[in-house]
Amino acid sequence: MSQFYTSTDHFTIIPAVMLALFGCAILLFDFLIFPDPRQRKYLLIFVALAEGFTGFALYRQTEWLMVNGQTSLTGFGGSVTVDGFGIFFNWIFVIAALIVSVVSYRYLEISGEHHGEYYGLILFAQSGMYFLATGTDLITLFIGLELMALTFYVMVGFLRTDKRSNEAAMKYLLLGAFSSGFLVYGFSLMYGMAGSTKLAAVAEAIRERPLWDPVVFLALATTSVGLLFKISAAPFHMWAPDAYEGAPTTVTAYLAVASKAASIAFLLRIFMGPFLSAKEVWEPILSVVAVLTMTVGNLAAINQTNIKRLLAYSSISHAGYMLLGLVAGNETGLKGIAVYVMVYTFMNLGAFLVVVALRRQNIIGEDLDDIAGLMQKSPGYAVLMLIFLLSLAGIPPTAGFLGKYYIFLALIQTGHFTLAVVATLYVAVAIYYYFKIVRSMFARESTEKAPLATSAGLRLALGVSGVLTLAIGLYPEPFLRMAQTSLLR
Amino acid sequence: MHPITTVHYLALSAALLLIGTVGVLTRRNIVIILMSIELILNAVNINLITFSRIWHNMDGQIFAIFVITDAVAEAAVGLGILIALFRNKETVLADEIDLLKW
Amino acid sequence: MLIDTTLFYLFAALALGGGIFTITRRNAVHSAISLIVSLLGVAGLYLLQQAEFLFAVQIVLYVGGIMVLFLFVIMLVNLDLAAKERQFNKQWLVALAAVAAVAAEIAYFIYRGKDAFHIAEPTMVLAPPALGNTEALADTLFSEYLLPFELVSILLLVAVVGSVVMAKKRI
Amino acid sequence: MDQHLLSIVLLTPLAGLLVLLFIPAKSRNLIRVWANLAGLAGFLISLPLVWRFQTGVPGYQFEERADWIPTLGAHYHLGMDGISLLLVMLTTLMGFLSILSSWNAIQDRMKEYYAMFLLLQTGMIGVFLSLDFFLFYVFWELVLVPMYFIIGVWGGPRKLYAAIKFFLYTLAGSVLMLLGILTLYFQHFKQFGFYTFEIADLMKTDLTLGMQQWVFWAFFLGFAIKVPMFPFHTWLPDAHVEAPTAGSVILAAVLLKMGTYGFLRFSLPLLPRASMDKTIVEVLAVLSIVGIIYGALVSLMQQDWKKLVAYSSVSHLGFCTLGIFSMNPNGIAGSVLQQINHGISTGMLFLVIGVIYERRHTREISEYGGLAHVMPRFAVIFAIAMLSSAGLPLLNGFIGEFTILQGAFEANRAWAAFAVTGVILGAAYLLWLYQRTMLGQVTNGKNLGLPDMSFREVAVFVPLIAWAIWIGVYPKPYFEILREPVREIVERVRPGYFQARGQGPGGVPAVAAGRGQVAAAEPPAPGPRPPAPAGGDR
Repeated sequence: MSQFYTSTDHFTIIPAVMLALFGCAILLFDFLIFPDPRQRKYLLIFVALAEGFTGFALYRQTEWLMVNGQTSLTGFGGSVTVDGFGIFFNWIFVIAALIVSVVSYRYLEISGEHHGEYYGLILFAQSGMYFLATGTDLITLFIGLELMALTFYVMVGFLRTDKRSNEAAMKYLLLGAFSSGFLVYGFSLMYGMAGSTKLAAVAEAIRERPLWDPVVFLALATTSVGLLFKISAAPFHMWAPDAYEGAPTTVTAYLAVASKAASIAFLLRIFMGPFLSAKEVWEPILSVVAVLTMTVGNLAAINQTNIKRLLAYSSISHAGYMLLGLVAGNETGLKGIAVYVMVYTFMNLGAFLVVVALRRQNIIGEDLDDIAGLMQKSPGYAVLMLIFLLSLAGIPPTAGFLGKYYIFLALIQTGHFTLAVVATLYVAVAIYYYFKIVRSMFARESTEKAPLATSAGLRLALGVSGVLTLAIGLYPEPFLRMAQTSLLR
Repeated sequence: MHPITTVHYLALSAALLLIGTVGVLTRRNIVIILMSIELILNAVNINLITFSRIWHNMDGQIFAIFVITDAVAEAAVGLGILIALFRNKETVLADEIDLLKW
Repeated sequence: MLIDTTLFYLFAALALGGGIFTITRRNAVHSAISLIVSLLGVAGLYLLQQAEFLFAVQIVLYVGGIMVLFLFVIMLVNLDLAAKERQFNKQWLVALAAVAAVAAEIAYFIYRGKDAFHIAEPTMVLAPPALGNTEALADTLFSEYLLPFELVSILLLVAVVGSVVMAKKRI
Repeated sequence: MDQHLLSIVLLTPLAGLLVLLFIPAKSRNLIRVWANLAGLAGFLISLPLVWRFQTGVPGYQFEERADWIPTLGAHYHLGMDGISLLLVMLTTLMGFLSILSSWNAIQDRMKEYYAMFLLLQTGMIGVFLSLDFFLFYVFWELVLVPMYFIIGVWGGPRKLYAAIKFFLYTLAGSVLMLLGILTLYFQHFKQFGFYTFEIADLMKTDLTLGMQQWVFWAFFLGFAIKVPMFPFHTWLPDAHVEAPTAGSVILAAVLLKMGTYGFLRFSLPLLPRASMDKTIVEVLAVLSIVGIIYGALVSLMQQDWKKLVAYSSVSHLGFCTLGIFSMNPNGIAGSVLQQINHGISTGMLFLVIGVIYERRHTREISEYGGLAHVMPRFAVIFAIAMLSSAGLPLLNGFIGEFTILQGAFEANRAWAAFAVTGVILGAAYLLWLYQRTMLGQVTNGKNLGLPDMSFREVAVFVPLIAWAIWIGVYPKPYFEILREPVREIVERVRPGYFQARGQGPGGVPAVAAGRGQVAAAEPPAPGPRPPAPAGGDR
């Protein structure tokens, strides 16, 4: 460690640097030159620039890996590792952040809380996610996680005068900090075993220990509490419905998509890294957790009348499916998780965007009644919502099917037939509650006449999500190749 | 008297972790829940320092610094949210927050 | 040797006792003061483990910074009312049972694993580090852990922005 | 033209749908006319298939193949053999007729309705044409959504319940089928080192018997729920009763056939050993027979006209599955033909109900009586439909049922004996229905002023009646079309079947079998049958 900030180091973190810089720029400019709230939407330019530079940096990183024929590039003495896996997940964060920012201004204006800080927070959270996806050091991962989580606590409570938002933020923070405590306790044990905070060293130390080593198990158990909490797996899912419901819908979308994707990346880094050699230990545990998660998510969703809450439970059940990919743990399973995360991004964002459009002056627009008769009112939105819901359920030819397809295939390949049967049957359960929304949209009459709150950004974002949800389903080849790159690490 | 070993420290830290957990899970007062979380983070720090000592390296102590920093940040945001909540709702009891189902 | 052992038990008792008082006091101010005691106990342990810098950090940052914040909020939001209320939530029994289970588990694993930490050696016999504690720490922090160090600055920025956004009446 | 014929047939309804989307919802007449044109075009475009199809040629025709998802080994692979030809023709015709029959019946949300119909049409044709399992599965699932909406939006009072029940049942079956597909797919990969969903490639996979049985049951759930076979039939009456007329028609005529087609195209050829497994065959045959008799008995007791026909479907489809699991050329050919017959006759019955429902808005059988006096044209058409369904000689139903019984008899006499009671019961409930509604005096005053069928309404029935009579009188071309594909299936499931009977693979005796049916069509006397040893050849 003679030289402590080389150009290689810089190269490995440049996307996060871009995000943080533009985040600061937004805070500054909002303060200096946008006194008129209506002009704040021009801050979107900064977001777009930030994402543009981030994307470009990611592209350059990919190119570097290709040109040099390497699978990964480490920086800061092994604290971060840029590899196909990290880049893949970061593209998802870029897309999610862009889409969420673009739809936010109208929503926040209607809610009366349109502040420039919001866009800054989006970017800061994303820079945290960057390190969750690329970090290979316990400390870096921990700080990345906290950066993301802390930002989300604030964003969930962003509607400061709305009690539901306050409460959601409070609950999310209490439970989130609690679970982080357990996570970092597990991290401390991992450090204790290895004497180093680098994942590679920890992996080495764990590999040398016997399979059922008590310390490994304790570290695994406590770390899992934190990790499973972040992806909202049962029994650590209680925060999700509340946080999803209370948060501004745009934040809910960001939370459901980007935060979950980042947490999954984090989970994979830990479980396929240090704990890989203890797979025999965690595989049965995670199977139980996955089944429990799907059960809780799917069964609790059935009785929901609030769309956001329903989608929250559905996203819990999706976490269960992703965990199944990890249980299978083979190449198909891991690729399946990548594909799942990718398709989940578009379809879940899309579904939440429709809910965003339902929020109008004096109408909260989250109930099943609020979406009633949408087919007559705005057929385009209704059809798009239908596509997103079908995709969430996993009906071909929508994108969601591919995610499930890989998970099922991976389970069959590794001989987990029972899990596969359970997982498939929950598809039918899921269709039941997704179609409660569909039924409301298509078969019922509208309860009010107020038109949807759309904006150019919302229409654009919805269009993109819709087209991609269908396109991935109909012609997945390029997207599957992209997901393939996530296996490089 | 036995010499103090690593296990003593680990046991102490585990006890502190559990005390914190009990606090989080049973108390109704949000401020006290936040304090309990501080206890958990301190348990972690005891672990880290002990291991740092054993391994003769500074990584654990540095980790502990970051944990403390994170505790500061979490407390600041948590108390901020608490104030916003109190302003709207006039309560600091966790299970009175019942607009959303717990 | 004896003195170290005695000090360990003293600080441990402070830490645990303070912790128990923290979670059982009715009045939040008392809780906060118990927490300070607990944190001081932990700080003492740092000193025993030759982590002088952290000892200082613990005192200055935790006991000084965070606790003042806590007390400030306690004053601000007027907890008198809360002190009269029921202190434990309805599922406290379940929670206690769950924690007891976890406790048994952890105790078992630490007991079983005490040899697995090939490190069950006395902690007090050690050559002093080549550098002073603070110096060594800084050396590592600014070389190996430069990245988290920079990253944590964003974390703190978010914390500042976040608490301002949350707590201020008008932005 | 020829090499893209199937794509054109497949995509015509979809093209119609796309144009339809751009017609403003207010121009109702334009929508109707356009949807009918699209339906008609779909039918007309599929006609060249009939004369370009080369009878007696083994394998698939008009094949089209392109890579679709190379990573997964999924292809856009269409092809057609005799079985698909008949089912596709049935689909295009019934699709068009259902659209035509909706002219007055559907008044609200017209645009969505016709859009759903055209989408459904594409899905159904795709199911019958896919030679790639992935493609098949996509079309298979694609069908669910429009059908859900057709039942759930334009259906009767309990439409939402019926629609979601239909969706959930069939979806649960098909996701389990997906697991079977994936197992097969992975086993193929293990043996050949590459992933593919091509049916032809998957057929080469060598599975252990246990694995075959596993996959067979997975497929079974998917297909049997769709058919529906006996214990899985409970969604059917609900769906039929609540669906609008055209929905019932297309559901009965085409959608159910997807299940039986699945058995023929996938279960049998891909899993020959499991298909010949004694337990499996017996379980399925018994389920079929229970379905036949149970469906018929329940039909006898129905007070609701539509429900009666719905349960009769359970009974008739029981014949189709029984024919398949007889595992001999007669049984399978008869089964395919019976599928077409059921499509025609039950389609007609539902259309008949639609006609009367539009006038009276009730389907209670007790509300009617003596309609023959008021609506003579209607009475004639209903009589033909009813008799075709009951299996009267000279009409289509007879040929199908008779051939199936012949096949069942060859396989196991007891099966045939039980199945025959189904035929008798079938005649009973249909004739009784006719008697209760059509004959006698007009007892209910509301029925007095009912107008007879209009020209458009009659026009819907004309092609169906013509087809019914054609099959009834001259079924030979059908058996010839079916000869090769049936022979391939049987040869696959029971290797050496034809050799053992001294028949070369050329299939001469199959022609004889065809002639046998023709001869048998006039008087129900056993004509010159193929030299099949009587009774237990299995």
